[in-house]
Amino acid sequence: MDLARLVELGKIDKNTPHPPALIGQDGVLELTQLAIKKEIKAQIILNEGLMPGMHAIGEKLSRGEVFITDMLIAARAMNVALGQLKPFFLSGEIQAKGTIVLGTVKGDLHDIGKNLVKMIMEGDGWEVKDLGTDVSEEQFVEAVNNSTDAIVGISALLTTTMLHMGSAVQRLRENNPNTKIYIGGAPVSQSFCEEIGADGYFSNPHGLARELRKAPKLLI
Amino acid sequence: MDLARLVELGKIDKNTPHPPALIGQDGVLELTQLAIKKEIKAQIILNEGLMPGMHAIGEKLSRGEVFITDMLIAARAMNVALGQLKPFFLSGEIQAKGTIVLGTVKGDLHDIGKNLVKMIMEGDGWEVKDLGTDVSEEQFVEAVNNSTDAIVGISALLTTTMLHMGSAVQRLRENNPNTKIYIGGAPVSQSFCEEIGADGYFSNPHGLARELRKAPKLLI
Amino acid sequence: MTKYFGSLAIKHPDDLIFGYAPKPVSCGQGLTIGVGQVFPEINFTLPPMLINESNWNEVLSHYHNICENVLARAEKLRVPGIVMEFEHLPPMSMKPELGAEITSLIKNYLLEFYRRTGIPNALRVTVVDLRDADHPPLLRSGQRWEQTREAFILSAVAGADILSIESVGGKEVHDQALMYSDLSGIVASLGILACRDMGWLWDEIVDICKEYDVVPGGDTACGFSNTAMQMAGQGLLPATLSALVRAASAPRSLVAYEHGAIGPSKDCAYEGPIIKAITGVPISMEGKSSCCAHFSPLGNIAGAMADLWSNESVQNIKLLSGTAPEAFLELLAYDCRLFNIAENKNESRMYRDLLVRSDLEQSPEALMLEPQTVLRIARSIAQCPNPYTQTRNAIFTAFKSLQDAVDSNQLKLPSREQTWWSKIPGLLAQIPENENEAIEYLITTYHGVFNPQAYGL
Amino acid sequence: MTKYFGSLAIKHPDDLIFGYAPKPVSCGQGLTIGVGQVFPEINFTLPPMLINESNWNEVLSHYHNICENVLARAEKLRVPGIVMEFEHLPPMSMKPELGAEITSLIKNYLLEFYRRTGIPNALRVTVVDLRDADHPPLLRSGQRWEQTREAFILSAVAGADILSIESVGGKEVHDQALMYSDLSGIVASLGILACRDMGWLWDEIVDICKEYDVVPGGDTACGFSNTAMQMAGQGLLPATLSALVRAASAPRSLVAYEHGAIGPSKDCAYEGPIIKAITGVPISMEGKSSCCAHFSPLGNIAGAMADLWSNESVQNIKLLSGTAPEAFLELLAYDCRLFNIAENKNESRMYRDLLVRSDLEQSPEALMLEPQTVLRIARSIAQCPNPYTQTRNAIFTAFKSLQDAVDSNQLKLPSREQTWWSKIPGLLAQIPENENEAIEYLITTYHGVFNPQAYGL
Ligand code: B12
Ligand code: B12
Repeated sequence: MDLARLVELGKIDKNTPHPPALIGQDGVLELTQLAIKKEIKAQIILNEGLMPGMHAIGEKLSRGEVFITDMLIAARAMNVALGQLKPFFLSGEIQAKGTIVLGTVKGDLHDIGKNLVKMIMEGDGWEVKDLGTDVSEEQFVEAVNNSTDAIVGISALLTTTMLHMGSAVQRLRENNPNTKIYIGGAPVSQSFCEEIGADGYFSNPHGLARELRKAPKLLI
Repeated sequence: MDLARLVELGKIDKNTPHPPALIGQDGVLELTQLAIKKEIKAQIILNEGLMPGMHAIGEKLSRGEVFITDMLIAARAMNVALGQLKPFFLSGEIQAKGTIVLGTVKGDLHDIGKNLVKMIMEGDGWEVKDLGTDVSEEQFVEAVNNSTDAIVGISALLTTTMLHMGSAVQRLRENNPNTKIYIGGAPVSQSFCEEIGADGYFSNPHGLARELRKAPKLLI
Repeated sequence: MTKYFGSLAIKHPDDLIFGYAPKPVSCGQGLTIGVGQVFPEINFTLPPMLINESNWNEVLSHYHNICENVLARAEKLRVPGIVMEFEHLPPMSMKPELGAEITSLIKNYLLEFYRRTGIPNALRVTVVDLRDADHPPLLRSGQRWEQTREAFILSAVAGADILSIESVGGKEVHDQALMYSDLSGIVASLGILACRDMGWLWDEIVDICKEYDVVPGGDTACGFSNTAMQMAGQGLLPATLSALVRAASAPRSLVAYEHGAIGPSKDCAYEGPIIKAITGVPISMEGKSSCCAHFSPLGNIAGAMADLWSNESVQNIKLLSGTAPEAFLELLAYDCRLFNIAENKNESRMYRDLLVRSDLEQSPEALMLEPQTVLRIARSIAQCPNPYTQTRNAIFTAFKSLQDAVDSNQLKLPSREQTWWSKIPGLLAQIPENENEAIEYLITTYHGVFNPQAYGL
Repeated sequence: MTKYFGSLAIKHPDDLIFGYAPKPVSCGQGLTIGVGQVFPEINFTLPPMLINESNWNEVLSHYHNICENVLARAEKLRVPGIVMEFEHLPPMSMKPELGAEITSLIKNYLLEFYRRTGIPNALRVTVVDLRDADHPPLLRSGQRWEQTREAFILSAVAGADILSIESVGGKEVHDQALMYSDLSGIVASLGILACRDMGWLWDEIVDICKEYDVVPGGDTACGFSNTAMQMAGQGLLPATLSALVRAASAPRSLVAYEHGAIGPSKDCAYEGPIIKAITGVPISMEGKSSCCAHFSPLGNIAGAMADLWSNESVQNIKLLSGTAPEAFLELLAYDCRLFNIAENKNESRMYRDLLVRSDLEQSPEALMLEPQTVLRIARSIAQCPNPYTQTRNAIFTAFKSLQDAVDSNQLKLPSREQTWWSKIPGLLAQIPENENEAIEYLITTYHGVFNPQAYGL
């Protein structure tokens, strides 16, 4: 079984009982170690071994064939593999896709949607800086100042807080006009997105993941 | 029975059968003629004889005690009396309250609401220039140019035409910044009124009538 | 080609019930209406925005968005079938290519939906009666009529499965008669002017439908009796007057079926049950589920005899749940589940009676939809072939029904309606007995308000 | 002062029905809930706007506008009674004077309405559980709790007739357990953490209610089981999981009543029927009439046992008919007329069964609201006093009910749920049998996610 498939199934290592059908068989951990040993380039392991597994499960989720739990289990396995690849990230041999600064707006404590965005974007190879809930404009600005290439994702679930997205966009633009800002959350819409001048609205994290995969310079 | 009460009851003249209880008695016509003969000042006849009758029925309508039909019947009697007072209007001895330019916006053919506004404002002593339905910005501007003291009333019943009110307000302001513009119609609201910069929104004609009665310089 | 319905298609109140129509209609993608089930008829319109060339793409994207959302929800809730009504806004009939473009957009979604899910469906297109723009209207000629006709044809070509209109012949007189509570004018404008225009107009529409193989759905007295009901709702007119106008408008809407329409009737035609009793065609109705479009004294009772259940109209705006059209489709779908489970469990008569009784004593308008009363009015109409006499009969019968209800204390009139109520017999007595006198009355009293030639007078 | 409900207040499914509660509640202005009639509970919120000092007057004018419109319509439709729920938005609990100002604004309208029309009514105020803002939450101390407590007190002083909250104790763990479909974590977070917090919190709330003579309404597992249902609705979690979570959340919501709450329960607590069966208190429910607030697999069945019928929430925006709150009040009023006429005509059981059956086979969540199943789950809870065991029992019983329905083909699972379905028995088997093991499990598996002291652990 190839690495991608093992990622998709969330088979961490030989000892993990999940999935039952693969009990006792090698998992993502072992195969990644083997690949490194065989001196396959880390970038290739990542791009052609691991990522296709995450993409596959992501697509299945968006087609409604699996559930978020399956996605999370895959992400857990993926993280184990990424742990093995860490030296290559540090040495610069592999470049991460980039950073996403994520948060729920000021006054709003709903975070389940935002947390899903986090997990799914991480699964897609992004580093996510989660600012949590009740995030002020200043906190967003500060986070981008600390990581100027970052993309920003903002979530809001209340009609009485969604307007804070507008001021966040404005403040972010003032400080860093080129920052891409994406928004989401139940009360938000495409037309609201245009109104406040954000770069895109997505009704679910896959939309964002797909969009960012399209942007060529952001591809690994 | 006094003049005001006869107006309210819509008793036109001796011969009209309505209302049945007053058959054969003098009506608004006879009493107005008598008053003129007695050389009571026309302005007094209007202000203290006729108008209180219209106000009374208008208030009853807005309290839901009578129906629009009763109001119209009163207005019909009122008009007969005004016919008798015409010479005094022409000579300038009485001044009309002023003119209201009224119309339904471009693309919109709903006119029942607008027609009610017309009848009720006429009953309240205003001269109404009814531009009809499907009225363009230019037509409103032209009408005000021909009668620069006029107040404008605009009606819209469709969400896809109400935005024309905005452009009408803009064009009118360009030409005559002091014109008072009032709007109404089912889809319109106070916040929409503020958005387009009109001077007032009323959910029914009485609201407008009451508002205009308040403005001191407009009182007869 | 006028057909006269001399007797009732439904004779017993037990048979006047939701889901069943003696003359079912098959249309669209595998949909048959009137054979047991009630289906949602979802309606939708644009949010506040203008329609012009520069934002035409935005207009289209609203309709794309509506179709996607509404059909996804319909699938999720497993509706047994669905009708989408696309009601033109004026520019879409004025430039009929615009209306046609949206028609074919929606139709494509419905075809794809049928292929994917197998759920039967149909598209109703309702064209604007542009003839209203002239005062008085010319009706049978001129640019307004040409455009209206063109709008029908292009809609048919673009994929409409059912065609409808809210036509306005006779309304110029009726509007005024209504304001003055002139019952003679009301009966004459409906029974003569409106009926004549309906006959002429529906011959035209039915011809178009034949040529393009589309179902001629029907018309609605919206501009007459719904205006009255709206005004009564605002306290401007008595509710008993609005009830009388409803009954009096039935012969006018009936004309469409005499001239070849086969249903389903238009949702906002609350005279639908009377039409169903006489002709047997399936009807569309709207009640509490159209709270997005207008308030109503008929929230439950309107469903008692419905074959399609509609929300009349809702703007494509965002609610907390999702868009307003999907939210209202959900509402309709649940209401329809209730209709259909009742029929499935053999409890439909009982459920219908609950719907009827829950509203019956609350307003005079509701009484006009009570099955016995519906049949009584329907019978008084079917009795004779002359539309004027039908209209006159209908208003008298309606008054008698109201009177019975008031006398038996079933209906309590608010005190403000009492004075008017006591005047009705006098006003009814003044209504001309025959058509010629009534024409005379129209011509003298409403001189200049209407154009006699437009009605072939 | 814990009361243990060892047996059911309602033992027979026939008695588990809308409008009736063995322990009716009298509150507000002459309103008694649970003695035969179902009343609308209208909910409303602000349109998209910020809340700050500069637009506070605008905020107030929205609430004025809502009260005027909603009450005018309620009068027009002659509702037999009405509850208005004012649900705080976060700034209104954070600065409790703000919430109090709106509370007294609404209360004044209700008092005046009662004087003018004699229609019984009550005001429910729901405070925001601000303790959620800390991660992990401190719950029993700190500024967040002080503010939340203050919000209750000031609401009571300002005129609330009923107090409620959607409390969040245990949610920090439940959120994660849910995502991983970790049934052991779900049961432990609900049965231990959430139940403990509920007991502590409701002692506080009931004390406040006693001091200010206000009715302690109840709590809702919204953050638990509605989150699950929302996510299942979006296709992110299996609907069978969401059904299990619903059952497992009932013991948690029950705790409020063990500590002195008397109902009416919160509208979005779909575990309400189980609570009603055990305790006998009247419940508020929301179904298709809350299509403005969220989509739902429980549109009709939610009404089967309701004593108040709610729209959950709607923004004060303009629809074609009028404002959205008046439109939804109209919808609720007509639904309530149907409930009440059914009861009046002795058809309530039949109507309840239609409501139940229309949704029953359409979703696993609906099965959790079927009267027999409700009693089965309720019995398994009432059997023993320990909340953890109650929760564990509830989820096992719920699974058995689902299994019976699947086996008898009454419930058809979509193919995508099948794999997960086959895994459930294994996951259930792993749930720790007793509380101590479960605490152990929580502390090892969810280390750092929650604060044991906050739960007295
Ligand atoms: C669960 C819930 C809660 C939980 C929150 C749990 C948590 N930690 O998040 C609790 C009970 C605590 C809660 C509290 C409150 N809530 Co709440 N809540 C909900 C509910 C039922 C579901 C939300 C949810 O988690 N959905 C599941 C997730 C997966 O969906 P999602 O958030 O929409 O996210 C998806 C997408 O939107 C997208 N997405 C989200 N963010 C982003 C960002 C980006 C960049 C992208 C690309 C995509 C994206 O991806 C996600 C996956 O597809 C909603 C109902 C609804 N219609 O949404 C009400 C709702 C949002 N809540 C509401 C209210 C009023 C409140 C309270 C004020 C109630 C009260 N009086 O206490 C408080 C306020 C708390 C606060 N200070 O913020 C109202 C809001 C009304 C309004 N005026 O706007 C709602 C709409 C309920 C209603 N119908 O009335 N709530
Ligand atoms: C009667 C009616 C018609 C009649 C019009 C008769 C006529 N000559 O006016 C007919 C049948 C012709 C008609 C046609 C159409 N209609 Co139409 N119609 C209505 C209906 C049922 C009632 C309107 C009415 O007369 N009410 C009674 C009067 C007294 O009330 P009012 O107009 O609100 O006026 C009051 C106040 O608003 C105020 N007021 C009004 N104007 C002003 C101005 C000022 C300055 C002030 C101070 C006050 C004020 O005072 C009045 C008295 O209190 C409404 C439903 C509704 N919810 O309003 C739909 C409605 C307006 N129509 C609608 C539609 C879609 C149409 C058509 C496009 C349908 C079609 N496909 O053919 C066409 C368009 C025609 C056109 N080109 O404009 C939709 C609009 C949807 C949208 N997108 O906005 C509505 C809302 C129906 C619905 N729920 O779907 N319609």
